[in-house]
Amino acid sequence: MNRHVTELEFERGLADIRTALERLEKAEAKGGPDVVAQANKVRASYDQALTEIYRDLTPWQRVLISRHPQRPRFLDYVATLFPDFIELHGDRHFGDDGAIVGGLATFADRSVMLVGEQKGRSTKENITRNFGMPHPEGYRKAERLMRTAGKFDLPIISFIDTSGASALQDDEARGVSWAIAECLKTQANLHVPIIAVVISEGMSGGAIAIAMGNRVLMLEHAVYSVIAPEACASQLWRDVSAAPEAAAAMQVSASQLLQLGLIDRVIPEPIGGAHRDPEVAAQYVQAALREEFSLLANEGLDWTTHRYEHYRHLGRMELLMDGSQTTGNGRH
Amino acid sequence: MNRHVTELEFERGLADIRTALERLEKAEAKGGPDVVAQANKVRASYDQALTEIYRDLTPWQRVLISRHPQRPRFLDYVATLFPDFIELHGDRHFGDDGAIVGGLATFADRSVMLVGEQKGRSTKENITRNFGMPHPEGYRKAERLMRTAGKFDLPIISFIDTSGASALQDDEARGVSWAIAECLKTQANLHVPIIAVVISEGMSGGAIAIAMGNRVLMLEHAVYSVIAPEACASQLWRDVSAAPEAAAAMQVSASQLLQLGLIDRVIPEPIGGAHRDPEVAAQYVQAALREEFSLLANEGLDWTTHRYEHYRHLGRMELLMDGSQTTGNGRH
Amino acid sequence: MDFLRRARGERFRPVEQQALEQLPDDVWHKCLGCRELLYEKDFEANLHVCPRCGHHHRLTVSQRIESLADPGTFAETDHELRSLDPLGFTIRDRRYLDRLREAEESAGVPEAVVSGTASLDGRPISLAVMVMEYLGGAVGSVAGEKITRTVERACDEQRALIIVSQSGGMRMHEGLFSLMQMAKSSAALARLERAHLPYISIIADQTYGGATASWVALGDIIIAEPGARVGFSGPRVLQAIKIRLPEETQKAEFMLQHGMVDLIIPRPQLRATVSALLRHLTSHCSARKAAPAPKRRRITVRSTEARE
Amino acid sequence: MDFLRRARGERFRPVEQQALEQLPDDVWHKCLGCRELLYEKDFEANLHVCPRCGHHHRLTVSQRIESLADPGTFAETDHELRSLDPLGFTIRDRRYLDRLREAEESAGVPEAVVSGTASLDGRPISLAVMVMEYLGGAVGSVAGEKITRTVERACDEQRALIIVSQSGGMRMHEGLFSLMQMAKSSAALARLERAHLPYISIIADQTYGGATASWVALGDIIIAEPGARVGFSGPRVLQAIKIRLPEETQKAEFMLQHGMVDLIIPRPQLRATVSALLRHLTSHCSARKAAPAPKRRRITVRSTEARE
Ligand SMILES: [Zn+2]
Ligand SMILES: [Zn+2]
Repeated sequence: MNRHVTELEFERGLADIRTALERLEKAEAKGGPDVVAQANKVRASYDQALTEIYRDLTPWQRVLISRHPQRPRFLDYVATLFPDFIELHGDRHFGDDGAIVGGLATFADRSVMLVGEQKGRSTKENITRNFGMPHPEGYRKAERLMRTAGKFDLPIISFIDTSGASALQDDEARGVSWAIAECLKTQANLHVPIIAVVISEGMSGGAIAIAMGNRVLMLEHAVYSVIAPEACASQLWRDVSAAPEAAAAMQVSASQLLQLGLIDRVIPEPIGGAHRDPEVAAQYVQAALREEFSLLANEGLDWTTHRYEHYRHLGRMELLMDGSQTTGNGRH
Repeated sequence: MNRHVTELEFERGLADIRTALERLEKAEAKGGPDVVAQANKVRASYDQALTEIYRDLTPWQRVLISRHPQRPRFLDYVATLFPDFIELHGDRHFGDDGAIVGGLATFADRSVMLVGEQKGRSTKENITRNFGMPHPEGYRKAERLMRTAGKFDLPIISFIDTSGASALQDDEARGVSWAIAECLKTQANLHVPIIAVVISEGMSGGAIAIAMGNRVLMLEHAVYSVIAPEACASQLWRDVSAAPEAAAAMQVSASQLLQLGLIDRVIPEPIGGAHRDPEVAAQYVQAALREEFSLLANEGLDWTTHRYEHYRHLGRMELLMDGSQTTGNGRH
Repeated sequence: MDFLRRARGERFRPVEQQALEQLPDDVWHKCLGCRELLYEKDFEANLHVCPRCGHHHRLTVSQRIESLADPGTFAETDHELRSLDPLGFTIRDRRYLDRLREAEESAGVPEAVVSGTASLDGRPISLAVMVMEYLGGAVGSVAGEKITRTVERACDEQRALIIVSQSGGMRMHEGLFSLMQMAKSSAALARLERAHLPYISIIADQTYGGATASWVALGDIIIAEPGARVGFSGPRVLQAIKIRLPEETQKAEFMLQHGMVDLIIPRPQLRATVSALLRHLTSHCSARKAAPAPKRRRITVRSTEARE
Repeated sequence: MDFLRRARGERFRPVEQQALEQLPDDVWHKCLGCRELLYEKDFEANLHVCPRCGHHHRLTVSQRIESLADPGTFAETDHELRSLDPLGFTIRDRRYLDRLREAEESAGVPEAVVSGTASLDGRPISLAVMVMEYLGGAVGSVAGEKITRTVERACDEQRALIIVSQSGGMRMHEGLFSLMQMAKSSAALARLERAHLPYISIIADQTYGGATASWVALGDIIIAEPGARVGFSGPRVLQAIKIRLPEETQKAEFMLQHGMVDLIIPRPQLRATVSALLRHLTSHCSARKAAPAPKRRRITVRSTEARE
């Protein structure tokens, strides 16, 4: 576990223990059994503190974790889980967006098409990746690669990590809404299975655009939301500082969304979050994907129909009967 | 017939007769039977001279006619033949190219999709239309509309009039070659019939891009060529002024191409060319299209296969047998 | 009828009720485009388009339906669907369910989508019209469900689909349920596409967010009304993320120029255009009905002799 | 072997002949990129890529085939096809047929395309390689026919398609017959697409015109070699129409940046990449072979309880 990550506001309590531990660990190598014992004790209390902090996170705290600068990105998972990944570039129309990466790889002895949203880490990379906010050509690249996957009968795994699609003038001019809509329609039409994994931030149309999976997975501390909590707060609370309330009200965390039937599986994270142990996080993702794969591979499903039914039933509503209200749902 | 058109170099002999006739015609209204008789005589000799000039045009002269500034454009034919035309704009990706126009109309009691290359006439319109040189988004608009036609079982009529696709840096950046290739593939895949009409200039890849008809028609003085004669001359003759020779050598005229089996029908033009009587030219085009339509409408063809076989057999070659050459062709 | 207040989306009541309350001082209306005073009867007759400057004022949902459907043919569907509050959403003790009740009262309709079947010049259509007056046309479970059912009804009953959109975006009060309506409706439209049935998407003023990025953009033909504001992020979202777009960006004319929209049609010509488009896009149906499609066979029209 | 002259496209002879004529002073070659003197054996071993600056020099067609096909598996097809002179084309009394004879002599092959079948790491492929040395890779009836047959052979024999392109454009001497090769080959590629067979399009240096605007652009995966010049109008056409494009425009790297090309792969890694891509794109075939596809049935994996 890497304890040298940027600590978030709500992890403030860790700093003292960590500092003490760092001092002890320096002494540990040449110190006697006393020092080792004490170091072990402090280590245990660090782990304890971390476990307690992460036992009961608020949705807003998860929003902050999902945006943690050291949180593993799509390409970090690719490096670990898909070592033979061949990146394929371009939308064949306009450009090669850095905020969406895609290509071919092998997983569980099967060829798969990967598509994922990619944030940067350095300033330079953030510019290349547009801070993980895809341009229209990114969605068009994703759509093209998904169609290629459909043509060659390859399952698709998509990784979602975006604060939203890019929404500047050029994006409007190149039809960001159109690109997202086409992406959705293409996924709806595909006869291959799609597994979507929300790995960190899944915000708004920019997230659902590539997340129309037959199975939708989320990392434990990832968030998935109709809109960024800040934007929700600013509109409904008329106060951007109400973002934590907005995050709570919109139920953006994985466990809540599983409860609501909006996602299919929560992938656990190591204690202290994926960014404290990216290796273990990748193993958990791998294990979950393997399970999903054995599920998918064994079924001779009509994935198009399966996907239709999957999304067809999302929504909660009631039917008004004879003037009196009867609780029901929207299925027919 | 409109005698007040710009006369081309090889029509120089007409000017004197026309001037004389103009003077007589002014007098004709209030003049006696003598004046009328003389005017009739001069009119006849004008028609005679024109007929003689147009009886035996060289390929290069036809190139000049095909580029005549007053020659009817795609939208002139639309105005006459398709009065209920509804233009549909845009490629849904980047822009709405003025050099390619498309939309729905009725012809011979059937709904059809029209797609055509459009040159301008005024300087302003020429800028909007990029002098009839389509950008990638023009071909992508054409392709989109053709796919729409395929989806809704509508025959396609395409009108070709271009000196070539636009080939500047931005066109390369947006993949002009890719756009043309996709256009070709889409036409190959369509199950609806396509009639292509080369109305004036059909130059190079920019022309064939929308001309992959089950039937290919050409106006009598239109030209259709693998490359503009000037570019051919400059490359093969190393002398741009050899363009007339290049035009002759490449056999760019309608009658030659019919003879070679490269087009299916020549549509006659009024004496002196379509630009001297656009109304009559439009009637001829209408008559030809009506005939094609009755041909197409009565057949329950597999148009995709028909188109495949149509283009599959284009090309002349021989098979070398046992070291000796036997004239043959490329079919198999 | 207080037209001005209604046009600003502050208040809306069904036409019948308005007629009862009409007062003499309401017969003139000030155009929102050119500030000209317009005589109400002319204004109504011109479908709320200013005859002077062409400004397109908002139509009520019933006026919109009347402007498209053949008289007396509109049969509303799914009127009985009502939103729930799946998240128990409250803003400073203000409950979403209360907000819904207020919205219904002020808009005069119980949802942001009114849907039904009708005919247009005799052709069967499945029609959905969005209602800006109901929570700013924000899309939640019910709006998404009604759009989806409208698409499915087109599939199942071989109708052409028409959706008139105007929407502020997704309804945040229903969280991810709202976002999923994009996927749900797009999946239905993919089915419609596979059935080769036509869909004409009509953009009225102020169409943003999830609606734009799903059903609005997926029309076979996309028509916008002149001057209609249309885009991805609505103005309030842009404000929240501190982005200012140039004035002209999110406009029908900008979208036409950039290839996203097929046509901009003034409202008085809208019905005729839609009718003509439907005639074209359904012409193969009548052709098929008229004569059963002959079996496909491979023949070569042209002589192979001529070819080589 | 006179490598430098050959690299400039002035002269080309089959490898065997070259070997015979190899003289001691030919063992060093000057790199066209960095002017470094390279030892020929290293240069050959590195597939004509400069180990110092990475400049990709032209490969002969046999080297190209050897670099992709499994040893001994290449079987040439349609070698017997020869151009005719359908237009009786002469340039100042110089006949096209004479030009063809010269081209064959200097290029060592009788057309601008060499085609055949082979395997690549055991997977069956249908392969076409263009030959710049033959009339600058200009496409006429025979080149188009050979490309088309290569595509059809892929369809008919369930092979993956690989085309290595380099071409100055369409062959003007055959007039519209040449232009029609774009339509012919695209139609064949449309058939391949409908058969769901993979096509990998490889762009070598100098690929222009009709080739680019048909088969080059229609690959499922498009790979370019580093620094390869690729574009619509070739330099001589641009010169004729008096257009000067910025240096960087018609380059593989520019095309990658603008989304047209999937990958730029240095030649030494090209074979392995193509092989891996083919493994992925044909994996469904082996999956299908391994187990007969079960009948599709509608089931819902997830519990409907969890959903509402
Ligand atoms: Zn006004
Ligand atoms: Zn070098």
